[in-house]
Amino acid sequence: MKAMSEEIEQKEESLFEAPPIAEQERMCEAILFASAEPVTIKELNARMPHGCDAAEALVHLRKRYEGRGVHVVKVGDAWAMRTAADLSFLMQKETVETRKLSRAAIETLAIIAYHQPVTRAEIEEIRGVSVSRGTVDQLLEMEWIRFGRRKMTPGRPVTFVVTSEFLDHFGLTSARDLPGLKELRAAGLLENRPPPGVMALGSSEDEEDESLEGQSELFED
Amino acid sequence: MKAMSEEIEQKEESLFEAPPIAEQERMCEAILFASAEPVTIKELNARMPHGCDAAEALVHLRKRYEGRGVHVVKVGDAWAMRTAADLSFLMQKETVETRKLSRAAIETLAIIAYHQPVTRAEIEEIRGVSVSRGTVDQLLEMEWIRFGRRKMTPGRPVTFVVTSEFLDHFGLTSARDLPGLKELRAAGLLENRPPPGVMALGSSEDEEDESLEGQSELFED
Amino acid sequence: MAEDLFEEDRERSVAERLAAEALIVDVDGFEGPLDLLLTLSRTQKVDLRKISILQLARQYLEFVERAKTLRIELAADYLVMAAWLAFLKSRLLLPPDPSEEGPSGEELAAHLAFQLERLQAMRDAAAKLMAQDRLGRNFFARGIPESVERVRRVTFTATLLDLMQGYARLRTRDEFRPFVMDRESVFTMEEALARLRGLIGFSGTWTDIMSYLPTGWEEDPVKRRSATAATFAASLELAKEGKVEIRQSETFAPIQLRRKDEGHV
Repeated sequence: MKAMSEEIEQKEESLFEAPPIAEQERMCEAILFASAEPVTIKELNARMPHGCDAAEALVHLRKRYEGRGVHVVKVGDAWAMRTAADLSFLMQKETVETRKLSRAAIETLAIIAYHQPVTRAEIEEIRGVSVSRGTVDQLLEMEWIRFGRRKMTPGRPVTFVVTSEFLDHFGLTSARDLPGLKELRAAGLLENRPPPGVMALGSSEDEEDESLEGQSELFED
Repeated sequence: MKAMSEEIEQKEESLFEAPPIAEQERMCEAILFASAEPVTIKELNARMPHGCDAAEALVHLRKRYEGRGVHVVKVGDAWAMRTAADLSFLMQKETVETRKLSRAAIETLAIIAYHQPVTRAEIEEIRGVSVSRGTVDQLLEMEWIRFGRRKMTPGRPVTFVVTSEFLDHFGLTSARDLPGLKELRAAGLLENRPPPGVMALGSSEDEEDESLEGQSELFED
Repeated sequence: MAEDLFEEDRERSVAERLAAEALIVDVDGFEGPLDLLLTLSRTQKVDLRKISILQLARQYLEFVERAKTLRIELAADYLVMAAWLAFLKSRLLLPPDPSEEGPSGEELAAHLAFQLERLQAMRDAAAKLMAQDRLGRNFFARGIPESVERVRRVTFTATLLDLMQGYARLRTRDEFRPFVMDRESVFTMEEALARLRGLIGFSGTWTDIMSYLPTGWEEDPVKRRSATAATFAASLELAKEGKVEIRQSETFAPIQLRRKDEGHV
């Protein structure tokens, strides 16, 4: 208790002077270490005394953990500590059996990840088959996808995007790190090419909803 | 997957040769980090490749974390990692919620502002109901009111006045800047009175249900 | 494209034909016509970009025909695709008609090839994605997360408008009253009834009901009217209950009442 009230005093003092960067690094370390979920820079700064610069402290911390059994990783705009993947063989005990996803769910997930933001009609156009409600529900429930902005096309359809939980699960810093993304884009396979003429294929009746813009929004910034 | 099978190979090799101590340290680090419970030396040794010496690796690991934001600690006869005790203050998140003052508090505050210095009895007379201790305490705590001089009347009751924090918050130079009834009416703040004489005869049975609160609700919007 | 048609036909081995046949039995296993087309395309053993759409169309139509002979019900979208591929096939085989509107057979074929390639690419990407190092399988989060204690601090606020409205509300409260009926000069029937019930026991003889008005209600006309009406209504109520008898000799004559005894008829 005494330590805590001292700390509060320190916190107030630090309105005027931030703790040294080594101390800030320790603080980031403690916060990230304690949390199973990624923590955003914003939250780090909010929890650390005023005047701290979590972003800078993280640069140091990340370097410190390079090559260690535990790494500091970036997940979207948040940071987390994760065990090194090469030590997974030690972790059988910790392994959690993940629910097996159906082929349809895996494909739908991949399409959302690579094409986001993407509408249901676009997913159906790519798969050539209608997307069952259960598939989308399952992915939403797992918090691997969420609703994105509506598309500015007739009918203003909702779009799907992947979440930071998705990135965390697959060890990705951002959706730009998806495997093979560059090659796919270079090959034009992430384009939403409208079919020539009016002939529609399979279930793509509502293809007039689809526009060329928006497809690669996520990857542009 | 490839990494995993390599590791398995390494595991088999290590029947004959233990990994270097630095590697063992990494392993201990990852296991202690990911484990949901403190881990005994025996269990560490069982999970690490044959020939490893968890006890020795822990000595190194412990030293590495000295003075860091996270410590390697002994819990009973097992080992765990914990955030440094002096950083426990970081393990709380402060959320600030802004709420509107209750009507009782606003009315009490208004009376103090318009009639200061004013006694509790006077406030009660104007409001027509007794003023709860909590309301006054809340306003005192917010530092919007403070005790004024005692009144030179029998019992010498304390009075309340508004503070400079109050004036700051409401952007007033002095309490005299508060608009008067006439101005309030001119500003349309008093216009919502029911037209006189529209008494509904049949509906008067429940008049005793109507309290002061109920009545003034009519004028709110 | 038309020239290599027969060549392709010749190239199809018996094994491939058998493979195509085997597909028929497994029609439920396909995720739509595009998936089926992609599977059929594998028999061509070429890069998807070099695939012969014409050959693929023929394979597909053959598949549909077989399904028909085996009396397998195909979902509508498979049949729509069949119709479309038949159309595409005719477009590809016939020399282009310059007067015809719309996209050429080659354009349509190219788009179908693109769709197949894109679907295949997504499948490969999905496989790569699932093979990534994954949380809870290859790398792990903190096993004993320390709970972050939430300290909630509430700050209260109000605006000048709230303050002024609050004050205005108080200061104008007395100026008017909400819808409350003024009841000072009203004698209710319930009151009259209660009063009569108490008095009726002593009324063995005919008495003017006006003598039952409560004291203090006889002078003021407003009060008198209310009390009279209430007392009269109450006496009717008592007559209905069989407690009293009422009589009036003529219109506007005094109304009299007396207790109804068991003996009276």
